[in-house]
Order: sequence, then structure tokens, then C-alpha cells
Amino acid sequence: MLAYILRRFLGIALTLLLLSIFTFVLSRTVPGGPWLQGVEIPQSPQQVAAFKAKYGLDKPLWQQYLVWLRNALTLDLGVPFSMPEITVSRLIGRLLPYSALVGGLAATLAIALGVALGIASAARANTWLDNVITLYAVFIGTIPSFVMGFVLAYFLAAKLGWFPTGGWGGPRHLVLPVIAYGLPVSGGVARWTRQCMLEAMGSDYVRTAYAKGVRELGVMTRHVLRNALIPMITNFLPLFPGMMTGSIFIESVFGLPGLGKYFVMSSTNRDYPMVLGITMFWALLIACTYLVTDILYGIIDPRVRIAEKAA
Amino acid sequence: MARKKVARRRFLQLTGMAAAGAVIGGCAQAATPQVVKETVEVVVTKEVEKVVTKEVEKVVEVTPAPPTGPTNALGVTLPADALPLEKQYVLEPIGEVGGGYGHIMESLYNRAFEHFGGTEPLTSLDINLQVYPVACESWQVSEDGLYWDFKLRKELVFSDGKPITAHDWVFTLRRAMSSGYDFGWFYFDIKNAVKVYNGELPPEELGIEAVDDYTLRIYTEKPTPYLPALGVWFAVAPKHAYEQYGENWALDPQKYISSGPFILTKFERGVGHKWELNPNYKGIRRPYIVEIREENLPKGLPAYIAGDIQRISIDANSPAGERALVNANPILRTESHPQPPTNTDYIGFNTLPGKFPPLDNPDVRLALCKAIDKETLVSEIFQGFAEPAWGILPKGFPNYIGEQLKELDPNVYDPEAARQLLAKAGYPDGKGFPVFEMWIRQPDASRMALCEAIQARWKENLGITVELRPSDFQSFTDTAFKQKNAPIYFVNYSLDYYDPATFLNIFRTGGRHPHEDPEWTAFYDEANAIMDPEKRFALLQEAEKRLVLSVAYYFVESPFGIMLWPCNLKGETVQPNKDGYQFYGGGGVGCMHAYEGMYWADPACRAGLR
Amino acid sequence: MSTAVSAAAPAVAQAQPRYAGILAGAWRRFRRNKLALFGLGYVVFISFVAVAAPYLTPYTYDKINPSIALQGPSWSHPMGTDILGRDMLTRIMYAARPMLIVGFATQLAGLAIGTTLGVLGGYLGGAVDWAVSRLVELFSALPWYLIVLYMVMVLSPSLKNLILALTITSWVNSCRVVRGLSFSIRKLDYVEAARALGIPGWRIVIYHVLPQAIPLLLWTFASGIPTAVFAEAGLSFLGMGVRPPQPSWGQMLADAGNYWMYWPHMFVFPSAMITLSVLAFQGLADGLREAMDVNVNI
Amino acid sequence: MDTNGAYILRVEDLKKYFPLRRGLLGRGIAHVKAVDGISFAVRRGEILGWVGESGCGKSTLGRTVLQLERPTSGKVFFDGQDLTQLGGEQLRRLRTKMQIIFQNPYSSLNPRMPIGRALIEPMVVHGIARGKQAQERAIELLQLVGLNPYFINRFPSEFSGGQRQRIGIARALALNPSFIVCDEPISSLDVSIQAQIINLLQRLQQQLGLTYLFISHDLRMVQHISDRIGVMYLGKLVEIGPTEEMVHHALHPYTQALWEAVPIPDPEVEEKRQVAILEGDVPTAANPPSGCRFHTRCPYVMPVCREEEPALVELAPGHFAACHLHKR
Amino acid sequence: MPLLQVEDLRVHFRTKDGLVRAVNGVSYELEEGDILGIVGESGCGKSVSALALLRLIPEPPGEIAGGHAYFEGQDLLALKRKELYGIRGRKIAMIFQDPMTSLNPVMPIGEQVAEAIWVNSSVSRREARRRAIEVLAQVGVPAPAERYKDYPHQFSGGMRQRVMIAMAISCQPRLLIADEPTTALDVTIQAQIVELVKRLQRELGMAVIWITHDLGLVARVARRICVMYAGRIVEIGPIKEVFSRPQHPYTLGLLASVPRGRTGRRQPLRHIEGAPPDMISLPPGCAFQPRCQFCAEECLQEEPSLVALGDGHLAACHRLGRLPVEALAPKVAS
Repeated sequence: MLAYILRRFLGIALTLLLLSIFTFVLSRTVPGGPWLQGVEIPQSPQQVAAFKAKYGLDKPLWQQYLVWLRNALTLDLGVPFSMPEITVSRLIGRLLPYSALVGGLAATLAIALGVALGIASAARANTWLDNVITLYAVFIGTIPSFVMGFVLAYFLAAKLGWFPTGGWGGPRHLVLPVIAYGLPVSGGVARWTRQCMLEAMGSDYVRTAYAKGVRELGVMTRHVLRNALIPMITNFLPLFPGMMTGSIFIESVFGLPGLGKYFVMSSTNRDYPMVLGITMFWALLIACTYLVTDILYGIIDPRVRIAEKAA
Repeated sequence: MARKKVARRRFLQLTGMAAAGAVIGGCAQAATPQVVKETVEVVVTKEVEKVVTKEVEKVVEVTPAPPTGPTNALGVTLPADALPLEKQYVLEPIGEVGGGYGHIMESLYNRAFEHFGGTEPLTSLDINLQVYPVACESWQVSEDGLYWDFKLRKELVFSDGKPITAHDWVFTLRRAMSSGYDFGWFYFDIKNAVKVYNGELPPEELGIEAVDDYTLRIYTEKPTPYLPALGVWFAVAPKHAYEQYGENWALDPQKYISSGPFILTKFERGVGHKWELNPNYKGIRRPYIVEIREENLPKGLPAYIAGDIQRISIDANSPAGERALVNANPILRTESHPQPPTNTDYIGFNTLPGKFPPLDNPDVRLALCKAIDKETLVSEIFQGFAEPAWGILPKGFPNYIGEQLKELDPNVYDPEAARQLLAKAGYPDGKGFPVFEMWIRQPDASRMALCEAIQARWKENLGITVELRPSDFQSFTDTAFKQKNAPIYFVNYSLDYYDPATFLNIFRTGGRHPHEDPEWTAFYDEANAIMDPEKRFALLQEAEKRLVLSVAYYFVESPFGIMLWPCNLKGETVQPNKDGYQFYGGGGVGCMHAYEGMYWADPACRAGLR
Repeated sequence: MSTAVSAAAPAVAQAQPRYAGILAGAWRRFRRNKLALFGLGYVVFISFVAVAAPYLTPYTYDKINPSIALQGPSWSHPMGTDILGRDMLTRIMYAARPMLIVGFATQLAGLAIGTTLGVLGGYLGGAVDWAVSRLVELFSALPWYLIVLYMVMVLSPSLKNLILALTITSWVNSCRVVRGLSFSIRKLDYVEAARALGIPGWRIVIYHVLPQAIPLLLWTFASGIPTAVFAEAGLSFLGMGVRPPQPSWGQMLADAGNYWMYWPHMFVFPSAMITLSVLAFQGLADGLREAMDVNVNI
Repeated sequence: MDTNGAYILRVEDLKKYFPLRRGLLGRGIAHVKAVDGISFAVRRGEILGWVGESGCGKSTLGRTVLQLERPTSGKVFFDGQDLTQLGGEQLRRLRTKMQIIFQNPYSSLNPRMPIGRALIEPMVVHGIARGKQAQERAIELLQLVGLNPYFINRFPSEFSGGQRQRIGIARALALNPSFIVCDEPISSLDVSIQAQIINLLQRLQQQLGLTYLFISHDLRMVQHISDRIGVMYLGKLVEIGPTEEMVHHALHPYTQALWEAVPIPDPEVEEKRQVAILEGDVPTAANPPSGCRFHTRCPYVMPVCREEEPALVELAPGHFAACHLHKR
Repeated sequence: MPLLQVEDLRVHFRTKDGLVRAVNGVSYELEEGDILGIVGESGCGKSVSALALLRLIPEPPGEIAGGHAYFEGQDLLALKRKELYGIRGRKIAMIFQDPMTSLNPVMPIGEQVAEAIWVNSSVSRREARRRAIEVLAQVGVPAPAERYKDYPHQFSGGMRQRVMIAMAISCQPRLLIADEPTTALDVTIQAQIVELVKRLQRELGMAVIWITHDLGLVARVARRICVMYAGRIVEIGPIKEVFSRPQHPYTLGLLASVPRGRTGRRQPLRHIEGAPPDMISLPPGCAFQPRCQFCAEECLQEEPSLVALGDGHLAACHRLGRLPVEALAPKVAS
């Protein structure tokens, strides 16, 4: 197991390395640069040179990369060009909670709602309830989150005044973004849950369970759900980092603080350390989530666990 | 996206300028009697701070006669209809890096804020856009016009109690010009500024000097009649803050040293900032409001209607429909305030010899200009949110002569004449004319539509094909202005200060444009240096005419917007000025921009808005 | 030989002649799926509309006519007009173009890259497979929305760059599908049989491995298109989508988003088109997979 | 055993180990010893039956013999040529002579290839026939296996399991091989179909003079069709000999137990019969028992069995067994 | 009264291709303590007819289209779902073909056995656990207490099937339905399982329905045999009777196609031509008619019904008694 995790970490490290090279090269090959920042009159070559020297941009590309890499290995992602008072790592640390809260809560909502609906629709497969839920799942999934955001903001905020139209202040400010973000995703979750449940329900061991006299509730909880959980978890866990990175639209609609906005900003500003730092951070988070998912998979599925042990 | 640029534009738009040529005064002018009275009080008791407070308290006790509201930490008593102090705050969207400055003279990138709450500028503009002294009491220009003496206010102190002296000003400007401050060109009129900025001379050579502790002398390269107007961009920074805390002192509430009426009390990057009144402030900008909050805010009219944001601007680029929505709502209509145009869009041609023939042929360029029916296009596309531009100065700007320029040949739509001109140049019906790209800097929907309409006119009227190349700010600047590789470009310029020079300066040879005209530059420089305002303006008019006639540029339109703020925002500075324009909090940077002269009254007038 | 055979072969079995052929069978199965039929119909219809838009409408998508701005649906403008007085129906029709171009181009490119890599990895195994798996791993760990955003931003927003950026991420799915399938097909008896028959590797890949991937690939293809539609809508919302005045549904939606209650027609129609497209392509995808899956045993 | 021509195939100490992934870099440390040192030979024109329980490595043996899996070590002489030494291309050309019939008729046919094309493809690839000629030959082949050539353009999904197996056989015959590995060709067929296929295989063998390595777990069928039978247990060949001998005078306790366990379709016999049941489970091939691999289940286990691995010895003419009981 | 009396059982599946009449009028009786073997080819309805007794047919697409199954006087097919729980596991238990997929892969085997106990009786979980260990020991799982927490995949196929059997007999049912329980196992293990079931049957005195396609196995296990073809019973009767005097051509063919003992090597086997029919479009008349060498005109017209031949031996063939039985009689192994 330990060896497995170590091997996976090597894989993640390699992934991150490749990604950093890709992002690094991409950011340096596009026209423009940070020193052209909103300046109507081009700066003098001396100014640009001074700037480049200050941020080490005068060195050959590979040297810059190696410097970045060396620092990154000590978790030093550099200082954003545009925010000299803070490091990229600290900025991520400061803004992550907001993205994580919105994305995480939305994912939680999506999963909770979706799983509940999915189970209900699988348990009553091919009934009107199933049809209604399937219809909901299909349609809700076709609505982009920002559209949902507009609709909710109008009704519940602008019109009824129950919630603020946006901004950051407290739990009340979270309600709309989380719903707007989570609801469309719940459709997909419900469909996948239903599929997993049905798959488990059609399996031989469920037939065995019925044959030995277990009642429906028991079959559903002890046999169907326990097995369906495995593919569900492996699919739903990556939703968390996925939704955290995608919260940029919701941040934009509701004017929330978060990493997404800063990523967009940094890209426009050619703020290399920020772009690279945020990208690498999310990639690390996503890769780790996959790893955790796989480990968890091994924990909840005894077949995998033992196979690992035996091997 | 256009974040950087948009932010800056907004930042500058807030300096909203009114119509009709205001004369730049050579002497101080009091903004309102009330402010003067305050000033006097402070002057009298400047030695001991504690006395000030007591005196102020006394004033409150002694004169209860008119019904008054609460008194804030600066001792300013709010009008009777004001809401309690805890409601007297200004809510601003958090700076998206670009907007504003931690300290006005901070170096490249250190921008986090968007107002002059924490710094004292040399001069400012009142709501009538007249220059008045802020950190100085008065100024005096030398006989030859080559240097200016600014008499500084002796009572001013930093928030830590240290007096603000001319040495601080000298330090601030030297630092700004030698540390890569990205708006350094604001100060290029100062003697040796360009060379210091480019690192060719040491900062000490900058033409700025402390004659004594309270007299600041600024030398200029040549006579610069608009220097006081430029003074809105001169701010003072505490030398000891740099020495004590290093570069980033202005981004830390623990270290922040304010020279203005507000002081930073919270700074969480990306999350929120807060400014509160600086009780040690002794200057003349004395706001009613007690707090500036910068937060992540929602956007759009619904948020405005719901009261979650305090102001919103609507222009031709706003999401579709906002204007109609405002028109449909009587309360919103009362809350909307048109702003004067402050910028101009123009098309530039790369006339560098041999670079993009035949664009170096004035006849060809004239043909291109005459093929555009500007008036129709602008009114159709901008729907009242822009004035057609006949020269670089936007309508209403001092020395605006649009009516005269309109008659000039390049501004007259005449497709037939255009065709003939083109034929004369060797391209009958556009045959053989190269396919050029028109680079467009950060087009929004309406500008893009405009460019496409122009593209269509050229095709229809001249038979030539031009391809549109929308581009981001960086790539555009790099290609069009630095490499000078764009044959045709569509770009915008916004005012920096309140004088025609702000616009005309950019057309000087050696500036950003791929067009060289030393003759015009010489003429303009001479005209610009004339100290007699009337004579100078007359010659500048001539310069603008020549600029239009050079056909290196074709001026298209000056867009403007409408600012909405709640009807319960009251005070002197939100009143209409002499031209009928109203500015939020006095108009923005350079114009009393510490939100002075405004306060929140009872919101009853907004009832039923939802 | 054959004489002996015919004597010994009364056992000629009656192959049930119920299916006329593989395609007919597929079509028969496909036809039964209502959603898939709808999807197919929609895709055909919308493609026709996109191509023939100039001939279907008397208006142009960019002609401004402020005097009739913001009108609700009427006979002359069935979907109303937008803020600049442009016919919404016309814009909706033209907007099908970027949707289809982005969707098809990204998926096709992704398919080409993904299939090649997937087959190479899955069939050849070994070091090639290791490299492909690392690549897939790399791209699945990408915060892909950010990458797309970043690429579109730095390369300047245009249809071409949008496609480029989306392609970078769109190949991963098909690669994973093909790799997994090749991997399992490689172990199937008929591939073993082909090897036993001395059929060269490239032939095995082309004739025996790849055809099996077709249903899944078609499915990935069709179900990837909604992703592209969403991505385009999202980028348009952030102002990085298709350039105005060229219309796209996402952009129209983003424009009208905050004002949907005042001019529902500006919001409802693009929104409905996105919903319909996503539904149609998903339905088509599911239908295709079901229909093409001749062999339930693999 | 080595005579020119008498033996079409000779296998010497063949081993096939599958590595188990383990360790930091996934290097295999443990192995599943699917085939662990097996030697035997197949006479030209005979049917060599090969039995063993699932997981004993009999299918792996078949594939390794044909070099579909490259052996870990050992030699495989086919017509005097050592297949293990041949490169890919040489081997590919030699494939015309040796073929395989698979167990599962559903997975052994490409579902997206009409059966005619599946038959023609190998001929074209090997340049045996092309165009019309190939078509004709395909028709012949279909007739040969008892299928109506009318269906030549149909897809496998349109055929029943038995018919598919016939197609699989036709495909194996397409290249005119002399040696065919029948890898459990009937075990996934219905009872009434099994006999059809067995009969077909038998007829073809006689008609075309083929040699079969007939792998199956169905002892009755193996007994029915084979000239000789080999019995495998956990990767080892435990006994091999002529069918009569193997059935009536099995020497190895495992072979005996196998015959004992097979039910006889006659209730009268079964009623009287007292079945001696072999206890326990088959151990895993990844970790086989020491000594004789059968000792964990053997009713006659002796101390030596745990220590020492018995060698395969000829105990009667052509009858070999690996058991300490029969040490001479 | 017999323990189980099945009358005209019909089970249909509604598939996209059409209606599958999987079980098409099946009737038989089973006495207490008897062992009935049901044989037939795949798809003949033998498993479905058994699953239908416990109402384990997935509905939809399946449905019990008619018939009765009286078990201890109750019609199983008419029971309410709640009442079924009193039967399943407690009175009638079932074991399935593939013990790997039939056991819950994420539940320890001990718990699965214990579950069968506590859902069917009001014992505590602890008591259920104790009894589960007992039952596991009874079916020959070595060290059941230690292996209680092990998961199915840690067991060999034979052991898994023992666990399945343990679950089935844990409540001492009156009837055990074994649905091809040894098909997935090796011969030596199969022998073990067969002996185990036979032993338990003796010990517990339960009746067994043993479904298989292996004629040898049925000869070893069953006392009566029921041959099914295309959803119908074609022949049923005491095992020795049917084996020695098969009356239906299909039974004849099946018996003939099995190589018998030590004879007939190199002789072609007698086999039945063709393949089982497509259950969606059954041939007219007798379902076996397309493959029957004795097919006559009447066989094409009408479905034959079961005819009693005495001694509980029944067969469904139009040409009963008119077949050249001797010519086909299996050569009995020496």
C-alpha cells in the first residue's frame, strides 16, 4: 500500500513537472509581458530591462524555469508581480477557503441532492417518480450555472430580498451561489447514482439477498447501496476539486472572492508566478483527489485492498 | 480581458470633466465657504492637536442652532437629515489589482486602491472642474515660466504626527521617477524627468527642489502652463515609511501612514479593505462619511436595485438592456446622472515611409476617411452613448472646437470624392489595394460593431478589403505602438488631466504612434509653452486642426456613460455643477476624491424600487 | 473435399434471418430510442439551419436597427429583437455555426489524437502505454477550465483559439476510452485468433481493434459536443468567447442573463437552444452507443 | 522421442511465468507459474487430449506452444524448428501451419467483420488466395464445417453459438494448417451442440489428416476423442499416456481422482458407485506447495512427497507419470 | 399432498425484440424429501421456472403470466410481497450458479450467513453470528470463526459455494432450489459439493430441486428428472425410468450425445442437429419439431401435451410409443 502511494506520488510529481513546463512555456511564448501593464505609452527599454532584472526575467528561459522549479520545490511559488506584499502561496491560502467553500458546498449539495434523487428513482425504477426525477436530472443538467445564478439572483435576491444579490458577508451570502452552482450538477449525480444503483440491483448477490429472505430496505441499504457506493465515490470525489476550480463563473455572477477571479486577472496581466502557481496548485489538488479516491476505493472495496496486500 | 484597462479607464472617467472652457486659475479658489471655515479653525490651533479636538467640541456645544446630525471623528458635523454614523460608509468594489494605488507614488503594480483617501494631492478639482490647492496654499510661476513655487500648508501632518514638508515631496517624486512608476509620463514635463525615468540621469537631477521646508519648486523643460492641473497627480509619500518599513508599507494597515483624511485599517488581499477617518488629518478635504469599504461586490442592475452596490455605470458597453431598464423605472431615472465624455476613439494609420504603402500617401488616407459616414454610424451603434468626434478633444472639454473641425475635409463624408482620391492614387475601385489588418484594442460589442461598419463602408464605397484584428491590450500595445507593425489601428485615449495638452501631447513625434511629423510637433510644442492662456488655446486649436488635416488619424467618437447612485446620497459634491453635470463624491480622482461633501440620508425616496 | 462435405453437412443451420445486416440492425435499435431520434433530427435540422441561415432569413445577424430594439416576439420577428434591434431568430440561427464548428472541430481533433494515442498505448502496451498513460494522467489532473481560459486569453479570443484550447483537453476522453478498449480487446480471443493467423499488427489494429471502439467513440464524440457548447457559453459569459457581432448562444445568454425578467425572449430562446442542443447530443450519443453495440459480450 | 516426422511438435521444459506487480517500480518479484517445466511431444495425426482443472495452466500451455504467449524458457520444436528462437516475421509466416480454436465462440469472432471476410483475410495476408479464388475457398470452408455458404456476408451476431464455433473452426482451417490447438472448444456450448462440434472436429481430423492438441476439462469428451491424454496439475504435467491406459490404469492419484469425480450418466451405476472424493481445494499457482504439488490433496501422501518433486517417468510403454508411489 | 405443486407456470419477458415466453406452461409436483433434477439446454426456462417460485424474476421486463405454485398449500404466485418474506430463506432457499457474483463482494461472508439467520428469525445478532459459524462448520468451511470476517474473493470457488449453501440451509428450509450450483466448479470440487448437498438433504430431510445441464450429474443427484425444452417440460419421471426408457426424442438425443464411459471412441456421437429455437418466434406445433428426426405432420400442427406413461413417467410427444426407441437407445456403459 505504501509502495503504491509512493508510486502514485511519483506519477503526480511527473504530471506536475510536465504541466509546469507546459504552462511556463505557454505563458512565455505569447505576445506581451507584464511590463506593458495598462501603459498607453511603451516604457523605455531601460525600464523594461530594469523590470526584467528585478523579477529575473532577463535570464534564459530554461534558467528561469529551473529557478522557479527550485523554489517551487520548497513550496515557494514566488511573489505575484501585481501584489508585492504577499506570496503566491499565501494568496492561495487566503483565497482558497472562499473557492473551496463555494465549490465544496455546491458539490456537497449536488451530491446530497443527486444521490437522494438517484436512489429514489432507482428504487422506484420505471414509475412516474423515476420519470419525473429523470426528467429533472436531464433538464437541470443543461442549464449553465451562471444562468441559474441570474435566475435565482432575480427571484430570491432582487425581487424577494431573502438573500443578497452577491458579495461576501456571511452564510446568507453563500446560499444563492451554492444553489446555483450545485443544482445543475445534481442532475448528473442523480443519473449516475441511478445507474450505479440499478447496476447493483440487477446483480446476482441482490437476488441472493432476496432469496434468503432479506426485506427490500435491507437489500437496498446493506447490499445495493454498499456496492453502488464504490463507483459513486470514485466519481463524486473528484467533483470537489473540479467544482472548486470551476467556481469562477459563480464568483463572477455573485461577486465573490475566490481564486478563479484572480486566475483570470493574472492571465490578463501576464502575472507569471500567479498563473503558474494557481495552475499548479489546482493540478496538485486534483491529482491528490484522484489519489485519495483510489486509496479510498481500496479501503471501501475489500477486493482491491486484499489484492494490494497479496501482491 | 480588459480588466487592467477598464479599471484605469474608470479611474480616469471619474475625473469627469464638464463642458465649456474653464480657465485654469493662477490662484487658489475656495470650494465651499464651509470648508474654508474649517480650514481657518485648524490653522489657528495647529500647534497642539488636543486643542483642536477641544475647540471642535466647543464649536459643537456652542452652536446648536441649526438642527444637525452626528459629528464624525474629524469633527465634521453631518447635516440634520443624515443617517447615523454607522451607515455613513462608501462601498466600492475591491480593486482588481489594476484599480488605484496603495499610495499614489507607489511603484509599478503596487496598486490596490482607487481613491485619494489616504494621500494628499498637490491640487484638486472642484465640481466645476476648477483647480484648487489642496496640499499647497498657493502657487507662483517664475517670470520665464520655467519653474513654479508651491507654498505648502504648514499645518499638514502625516497620520503618525510627523509634519509634511517639501522634502517629502522631493523624495516622493524622485522615487516615482526612478522606480519604474508606470504612469511616470505624467511628470515628463518636469525638467530631466524623461532622462531620470530612463535611468540616464540620477534621481537628484530631477527638476524638483525644496526651497525651504514649505516651499516646493518644480522646474519644467519648457514653460508648462498646465502644471497646476497636472498637480492633481502629485501626491506626497512619507519618506520615513519607506525607510522604516520598505516598499510595501502602503499595503499593511499596521504600517500605513496616511497624509489624507482616511487611513487604511484593514487590508486583506482579494477579500476586502477598509479605510477609516484619520483623526490626525489637518487638511481641507473633510468628508462626512466615516468609512470606505472595498469588498467583493456583485455586478449589474439587480444588485444595484437590491441595494447591494452603491453605484453603477451604464454606457454603450453595458450588458444589453440596462438603459431601457433605467428608463422604464421612475426612481432609477431620478438616480441616473449623465457624465461628460472623457475619451476619444480614433483610427490611426501607419504612415512610416515604405512600411505599409500606400498608407504613407495622404490622399489614400483621406480617401479612407472620407468614405466613413461617422455621424450616422455613431448614432446608430452607440445610441446616444457617444458623441461623434471631429478632433481628439471630446465634446465639452476645454478648447473644444468640434464645430470648426467638422468642416475639415477628412471629416466630410463624400464617398464619390473618396473614390476619386483613391483612383488618383492608383487604385481605381480599390483594385490592387493591399489587404490590411485593422488592429483593434480590446473591442467591446459596440466598438466592434463600429469597426465592422467602417470595414463595410470601405468595402462598399472604395472596394477595398480591410481585415479586423481584435486584440488584447498587451498584444496591441506591443504590435501597434512598440513594434509599429499594425498598418491600421483603432484605439482609445482618455484624459489624464484637465487640459488640452493631455490629449494633444500623445501625438508628438517620438511618442507612441507610427507617424512622424516633426513640423507639427515643433508647432505644438511652441504653442503649448505659451503662458497666456488665450493665446495658447488659440494656437492649440490650430494644432488640432493640423492634426486632423494630417490624416494620420481619423477621430471617430467620444463615448460617455450614465452613473447611477441612490437618491438618498446627498451633499454639496453630488449637486449639479455649472454645466449641469453631477459627479459621485465630487467626481473622482483629482476632483476631491476622498468622498468629501456627500452623505447618506433617509432612503425613503427609494421605496418601491424593487 | 467438397463432395464429402455436402454429404456430411445436412446440419446447415438456419441462421435466423431476422437482421438484414449490422447497420440495419443498428438503425432498427436506434429508431426505437425516441430521444436518439429526436437528437438525430435536431442535429440534422440545426446543421441545415446553420448552413442555410443566409437563405432562411431576410435579416442579417449584424445589421443594427435601433428603432425596433428589444421587441418581443412578433410575426416579423418570431423571437423578437435584441438591444440593437437585430432579429433574434436570425442571430440564433447564425449562432448555430460557432456551436457546431466548435463542437465538431474540437471533438474531431480530440478523436483523432485520442484514438491514435489510445490505440498505440492499448495495443502496443509496454513503454508506449506507459507514456500514454502518463500523458492521460497529466491531462486529467489539469484544471482544464483554467487551461482553456488561459489559452483563450493569452492567444486572444477567437473561434480558432477556442477550438485549439478545447482540443487540448478534449482528446483525453477518447484516448482513455480507446486505450481501455484496446487493452481489453487485445485480450479477446478474436484478436488472439488474428495473431494466431499471422495477421500483421497494423492490420489487427485497423480491422479488429478499432472497429470495436466505434460505438464508444461515437458516443464520446456526441457527448463531448455538449461540453464544448457549455465551454463556449461559459467563455462567452466571461467575454472570451466568439467575437461580436458574430453571435453565439452563450454570449446572447450572458448578455441577456441579468435582464431575463424584462426581456424574457432575449433569454429564453438562447437558453432553450443550449438546453435542446445538449439534450439532443446526449440523446444522440446514448442512442448511437446502444444501437452500435452489436456485441454485448465485450 | 525425437524422430523426424513422427512427431509434429516437441515441447521441452516449457515454462511460462506471469509476473505479479509488486514493489515501488512495479517490478515483478513473485510469479504465477502457469506452466512450470513441461515436456511432451505430439505425433503427427494424433489427437492428444489435455485435461486439468481450471487454473492449472492448460490454456496457457496451448497459447505458449503456439507462441501467442512467449514462453519464459524452454523450447518448442514444430516440424523440427524451434519456435522460441524465431522472430516475429518468421513466426508469422509459420502460422499457416498451426492454428487454434477458442473456447468462447462469442468472443473469438470479430463482431464487426462479416464471416466471409474473416475467412478471406488470413488467406490474403499470407498470399494463399485472393479475390474470387479466396471467395470460393471461403465457401468451401463453410461447407466443410457444415454451414450454408449463403450466409457468407453475415455478421457473427446473426449466428448461434454452435454455428459460431463452426466458423471459428473454418477460420482455423483457412490456412491449411497441420496442427491445431483446440482450447476448450466445446465447454461453452449446449449439450446438444457439443456432440455436433466433437463430431465435426473428429471428421475434419480424419479427413484432413490434422493433429490436435485437444484441451478440455470435460473428461468424457477427451476420453472420447483422444488417442493419448495428458493430465496437468498446477502447471505440471503429472501423467501422460494412451487413452485406454489413462482411463483404466491411471497411475497418478490425481488422474484417478479425476475419473472418480466424473459423474456417469447412468443412475443405476451412480447409485451403486461410492465416489471417493478428493478433499480440499486447488492451491494457488502463485504459491504452489513444495515437493509434489498434489501432496496437499493426495490420499496417499507420504513424507517424501512434501520434500521432493517427483519426476515424470515412463512406467509403461508410452505411459509416463510423476508420482513417488510409482518409483522404480 | 405434495410439498410443491406447480401448475401451468408461465413466465414472460417483454424485450425490445418481442415477447419471450421463457416458461410456457410448466407443471410438476415435488414430494417432501424428494430430489428433482431439471435438465435442459441454456435458455430452455429451467432457471426461470425455479426463480419464479420465489418470485425472483426481475419485473419488468419479466412477469409471471399465469399458473400456480402451491407450497404447503399456499399459492406462492399469489402471495403478497410481505408474505413472501416468510417463505424466502425460511421455507424455500436457493443457491445459484456463480458463487462469485452471487455473494455480496463487500460484505464479509460470515455476516452474509448471519444475515440470512437474523432476518428470518428473531435472534440477536450475536446469536446469529454464533449460529452462522456453526452452519459454516456444518458445510465444511474450515476454521469458520477465523474466516468469518473474510470476503468472498478470498475464498476459492468451492468454498464460496459452501458459503452459499450455508446461507441456504441456515434456516433449515423445506425446499432447496439449486440452480446449476456446480457448473462453475471443477470436477473434483463438483463432487465435493454434490456430496455435501446430498448429505445435508439427508440430514435435514429437505426436498431439493437441482437444475443442471449435465446428464451425468443429474444421474448422480436426482431421484426424479424433468427434461425441459423451449420453456416446456418434454419429459418427467423417475430417473432410472427416464434414463433407461426415454420417451421423448429430445431426451433420447441428449442421452445419445453424451459419450458413455469407455466405449465408442473414434465413433461419431449421435447428436441432435440444429440449435435450440429462438424463444421469441417459436416454431409452430411442437417446439422440438425442426430438430426432430421423427417429425411428422401432426408435430407441425399442434403442441403436444404431457401424457402419463405410468409410474409417474410423463412425456409430451405426438409420436409416443411410435418411435423406433430401440434404434436410439443409449448404449449403456459397461
